[in-house]
Amino acid sequence: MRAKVYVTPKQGVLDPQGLTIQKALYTLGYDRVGSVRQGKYFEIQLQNQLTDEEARQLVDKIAHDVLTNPIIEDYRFEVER
Amino acid sequence: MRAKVYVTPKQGVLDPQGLTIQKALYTLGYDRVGSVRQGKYFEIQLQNQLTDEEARQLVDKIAHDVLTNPIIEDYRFEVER
Amino acid sequence: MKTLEPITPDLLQQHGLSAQEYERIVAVLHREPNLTELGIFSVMWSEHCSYKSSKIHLRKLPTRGPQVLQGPGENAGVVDLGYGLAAVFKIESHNHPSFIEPYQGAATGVGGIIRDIFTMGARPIALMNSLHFGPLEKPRNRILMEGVVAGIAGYGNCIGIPTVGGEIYFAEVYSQNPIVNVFCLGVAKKDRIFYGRAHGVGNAVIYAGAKTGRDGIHGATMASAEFGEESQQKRPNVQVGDPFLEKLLLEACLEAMKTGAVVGIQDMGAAGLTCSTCEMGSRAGTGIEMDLAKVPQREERMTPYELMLSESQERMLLVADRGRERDVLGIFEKWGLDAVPIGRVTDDGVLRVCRGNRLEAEIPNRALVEEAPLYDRPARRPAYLDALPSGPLPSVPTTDDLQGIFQRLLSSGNLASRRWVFQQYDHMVRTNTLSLPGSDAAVVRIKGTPSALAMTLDGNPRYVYLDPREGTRIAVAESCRNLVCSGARPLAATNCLNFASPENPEVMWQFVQAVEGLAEACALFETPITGGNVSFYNETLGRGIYPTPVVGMIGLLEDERTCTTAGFKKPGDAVVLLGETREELGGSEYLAAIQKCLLGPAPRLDLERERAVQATCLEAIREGLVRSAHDCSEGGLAIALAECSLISGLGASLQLLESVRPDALLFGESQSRIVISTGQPERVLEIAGRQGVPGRILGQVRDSVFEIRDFIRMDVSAMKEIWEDGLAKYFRVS
Amino acid sequence: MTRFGVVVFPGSNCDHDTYHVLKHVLEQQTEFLWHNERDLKDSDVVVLPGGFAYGDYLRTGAIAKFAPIMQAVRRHAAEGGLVLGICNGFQVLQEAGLLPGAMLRNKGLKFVCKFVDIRVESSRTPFTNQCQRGQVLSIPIAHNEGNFYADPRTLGELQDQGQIIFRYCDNPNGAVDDIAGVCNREGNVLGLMPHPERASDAALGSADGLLIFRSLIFAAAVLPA
Ligand SMILES: Nc1ncnc2c1ncn2[C@@H]1O[C@H](COP(=O)(O)OP(=O)(O)O)[C@@H](O)[C@H]1O
Ligand SMILES: [Mg+2]
Repeated sequence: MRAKVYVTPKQGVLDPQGLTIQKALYTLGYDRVGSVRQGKYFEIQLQNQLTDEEARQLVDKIAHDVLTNPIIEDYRFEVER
Repeated sequence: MRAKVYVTPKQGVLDPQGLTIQKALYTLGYDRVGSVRQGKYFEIQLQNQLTDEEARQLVDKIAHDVLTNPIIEDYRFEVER
Repeated sequence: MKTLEPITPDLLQQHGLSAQEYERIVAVLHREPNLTELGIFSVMWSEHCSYKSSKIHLRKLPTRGPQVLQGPGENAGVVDLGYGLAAVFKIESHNHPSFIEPYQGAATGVGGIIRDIFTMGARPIALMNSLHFGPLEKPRNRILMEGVVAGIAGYGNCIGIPTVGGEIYFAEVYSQNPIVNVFCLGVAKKDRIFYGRAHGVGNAVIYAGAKTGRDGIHGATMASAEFGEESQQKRPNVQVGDPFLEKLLLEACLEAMKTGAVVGIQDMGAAGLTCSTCEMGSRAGTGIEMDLAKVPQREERMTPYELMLSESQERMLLVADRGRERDVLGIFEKWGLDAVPIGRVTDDGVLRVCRGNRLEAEIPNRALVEEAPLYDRPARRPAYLDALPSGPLPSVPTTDDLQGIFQRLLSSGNLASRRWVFQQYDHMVRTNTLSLPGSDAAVVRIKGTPSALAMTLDGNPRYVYLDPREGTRIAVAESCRNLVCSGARPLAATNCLNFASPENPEVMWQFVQAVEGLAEACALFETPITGGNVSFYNETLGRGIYPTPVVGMIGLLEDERTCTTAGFKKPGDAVVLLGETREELGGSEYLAAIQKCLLGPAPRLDLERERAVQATCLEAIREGLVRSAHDCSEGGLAIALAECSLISGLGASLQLLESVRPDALLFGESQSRIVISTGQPERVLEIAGRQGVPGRILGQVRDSVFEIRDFIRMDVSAMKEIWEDGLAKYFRVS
Repeated sequence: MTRFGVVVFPGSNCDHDTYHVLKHVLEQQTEFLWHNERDLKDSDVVVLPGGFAYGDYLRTGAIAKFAPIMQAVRRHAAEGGLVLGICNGFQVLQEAGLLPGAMLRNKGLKFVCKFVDIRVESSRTPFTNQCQRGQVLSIPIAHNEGNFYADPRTLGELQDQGQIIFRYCDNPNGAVDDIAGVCNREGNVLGLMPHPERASDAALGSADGLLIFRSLIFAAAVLPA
C-alpha cells in the first residue's frame, strides 16, 4: 500500500520559490505560463494489512501533524493499493 | 488550464530527507509506515488558448529543462482544463 | 577462485586498466582475478588512488620540518601549534563530480574533505575552496557556479563548519572543465592523533555511518578518465550528500575516539570500502577479513562488486580493540547511527572478502597499495611556449582612458567583489572568525590559547600556463604573502595539482615543472608540504585546462591581537608601498580583461626579495606599526590600493612615481609588493631599509574620495557599486 | 548566578558557541540539555540554539518539535519560565506553537550570512531590559529561512500587543513588517533570527549580543522563583 501526499503553499501565502521559477520561465521565453506554485510531494509505503479506512486515517494524521505546517501549508493525499 | 508536475528522486539515488522523515515517523510511533520518499510538486497556470497537445509539450519541456535535475530526479505531469 | 566472467579487452577498458596492468595483476595473484577482484584492482590502481603518474615527482617535495608531525601519506597533514595542539589540514579536488552535478558534486567534495580531517581525531574548524569556471557571460557557466556555490554552502552551513575563504578564477578553458577544490582544517590534541592503520591482529573492523547503496560506483576510475561524449552515461553514478548524517558521524567519531578503544580509523572516500580496508591494512602490515553480508545496505540485491566499489558518502571504517567493541558501538547508537562489526584484523596481510560462507575476493593488501604501478611518463616542453613573445614588455597598445579601464577592471570577473559567493557561506559559526572573507587570508582564533591560525588558497593559472615553474613559485610566494599581511608566520602547505592528461607529454612537462617550482619555493619559505591531491585528466574532448596548481597555506599568529586586515582604518594614515613596480604586464588581468590577450612572460619572482618584503611586513605588524596590510596581486597596484578603500569605505590620495608606462604602473602585476597603512611611516621605512626592501610613501588615507593623481579620481561609494555588482549582476532574477 | 540550559538537537551547531558565551564570557552556570531527555536540570533560562536540527529536512524545526525535551520546554514556558530561541531555535519554537508565525525561504532564495542592524522595539521585556528602546544592535544573521510570515490577523495582534521586539533596519530576507524577533503574548518566550552569541566579543566585530544575555540574567534574578 502506498500513500501520496501533496503539500502546497496556502492561498495568500507568499511562495518565493514559485515566484522565482515563474520569473525564470518568463526570462527563458516561456511566456504562456502564468503563476507557478511550488510544494512538496511525498510517497509513503504502508503496511498492506491496513484497511483503506485505517490507512486514510493514518496518512491524514501524519500529513497534518508532521508533513505540514498549517500556518503556511495545505495538504491533500491519496492512498492506493 | 493548469499543469501539475511531480518530481521525485530517481530510483537508487539517496534521499536523505525521505530517510530522515521515515526515521522520525518511526520514533514517533508510526510503525506501520515503510519507506518515505520526498519530492517536489508544482502547480503551473497555463494560457487557456493552448491545445492539449501544445500544453503537454510545453509542460514536458519546462519540467525537463527547468523543474527537474535529470541527473538525480524523475518527473511526471498532468494537464487539466 | 573461479572467474565467472571472462576478462575481455573490453572489460579491461571499462575498468581503465591497460593490458600490461592486467598482466601485472595476474602476476601478483598468480592467477586470473574474478570480476570483484578486477574491480578492486581497477579502483586501487586508478590514477586517483594510486598516484601512478605523479608519485615519482611528488617525492621531490620538501615534507619535513620541526613543525611537521605528519607529512604526506596519511589522510591529512599534521602540524604542531604549541599548547599541546596540532593543526590537521588538507585539500581535495572534486572537479568531475561537480561538472556532472554541480550542487551534489561540490557538496560531497566538502563532505569528503571534512571526513579526512576528523578521521585524524581533529575537530574541523574551517573550510575554504578554490573554484575555477568559464566566463559568466555564458549561462551554462552561471548554472555551474550557482550550483557549486550552493552545494558548498548547503553542506558546510548545515554541518556547522565555517567556510572562511578561498578563491574564484574565471577563464574560458574552464568552461568545459570547472575546478572545484575544497580545503578543511581541524585542530586536535597533539598526543591524540588517529591514523588509518589496522593494527592489532584480532581487533574488530567496524563499519559506521550511512548505508551502502549503488552510489558513485566507479567514481575513482571516472575521476581518472577524461570526458567524452559518452560521459552522459556515467551519470547514474552521482552521489548525494547528507550533511546532517555527517554532522552526527563527526560528533560520534570524535566521541568514540575518547573511549580509548579506537585503534585506527579512516573515512570511506574514493573507492569506498575497498580503499579504506586495504589502505588501513597495508599501512599496518596486516590483513583484513570481512563479511559483506554484515554491511548495512540501502538497496536490495547488491553484488560484492557493487558493495566493494560503492562510494556512498558519510561512512567510516574503524578498528577497535578486541573486546571493547561495545564501547564504540554504544556511542554510534547514542547518535542514532548504524555501526556494525564487519570483520577482523588478521596477520597474513591479505584482504579477504566473504559474503556469508562464500569467498568473494582475496588479494594481498600490498599488491593493491604499495605494488600499484608507477609511471615515469614522457615529458616534452609544449610548443605553445615558443610561440609566446619574449622580452620585458609585450607590445600592446597603450591607452589614455585609464580611469575607464580601472572601472572595467573593478567589475571584471577575476577582480570584482566575492560577496555574492561568501555571503551564502556561514563564515562565522563556531565564533572564531577574526578576519571575515574579503581580506587577504582568513584568520580563525584557537579558543583556549592566545593564538590564531591564518589560512589561504592561491594560484594564478595564467602565470602557470606561461611558465609552469615560475607560476607555481609565485603561487607559493603569494600564499605566504597573504598570510604575512594578516600578521601570521607561514607554517606549512598543502596543494592540489589540477592538470590535463598525464599521457600527453606536454601536460606532463607542465606538471613536472610545477612540482619542481613548488618544491623550490616551499623549501625557501620553510613551509613543508604535508599533503595534497593530484587531479589529472581535466580535459573534455581533448581540450585541457590551464595547468592549475592550487597552494593551500596555513600560518600562525602567536598573538591573535596582531590579526591585521586589508582595509584602510583611519584617515590621515600614511599609505606605504613595500617592494617595487617593474614594467611587467605579461599574464596580467589587464591584458586578459581589457586587451583580450594572453601574452608572456609571467612576472618574475625574486625569492630573496620576496622574503625580505614579507619579513618587513611581519616585523612592522608585530611592532604594532601597521593598521592595514594588503598584498598586491591580480589587477596590480591600482586595484590593490582600491581594494583597501573598497573594504573600508575610506578614500585615499596617492601618487605613484615609478617611471614605467602608465598601464604597467597601475595594472602590472610585479611580485613582492605589499601596501601598508600606518601612523608611523618612518619606522616602517626604517625596517624596510634594514631588510634592503624599497619602500615609499604613496600618500594618505582620506575620507571618501579615492585618487591616484593624474590617472584616477572617484568616490569610493561609486567604485563600490561597480565592484560589488561585478559577480552579482549575473545572478539577479529580474 | 543564573542557570542556563542549552538544548542540543541532532544537527544543532551553535550549541557550543552559545554555551561558550554563557559559561565563559558571562560566567553563568550553563548545562547542555540533550534532546532525548526530559529534564531541564533546573534551568532558569532555556536556550534553543541555532543550527540545522535534523538537517532542516522536511521543514526547519519540523522534526525537532517532537523531541522529548520539548515537552519539558513547553511546561517551563507555561509556568512562566524564560525561553530564548536563536535562529533555528526560533524556527523550532514556531513549529512547536510556542511562538507565532512561520518562516518562509528568504526572498532572495539564498542563505545569507552577514552583520545586520536590528532595532530594539521594546526594552520592557526579559530579553531587552539592558537595551534602550530604539537602540540599534549590530548582530549577524546566517539563515536560509528567515522570512517571517504571519497571517494578517496574527500580525495585527503582534503589533497591537507589542510582541514585535526586534526589527531589521534594512530587511535582508523579506520578513513581513521587518520582523527579526518576536515574543509570545506572555512575554517569557522570545525568538530572533540574528545570532547574539556571534556578537558577544568585540574581536569578532560586535559585543551587542551580550545585552540580550545580560537582560536575561537580570530578569532571571528578579523573577519570582
Ligand atoms: N600534490 C601532492 N602533494 C603532496 N602530497 C600529496 C599530493 N597529492 C596527494 N598527496 C598525498 O597522497 C596521499 C593520498 O592522497 P589521496 O588518495 O587523495 O587521499 P584520500 O583520497 O584518502 O583523501 C595523501 O596523503 C596526500 O596528502
Ligand atoms: Mg582519506
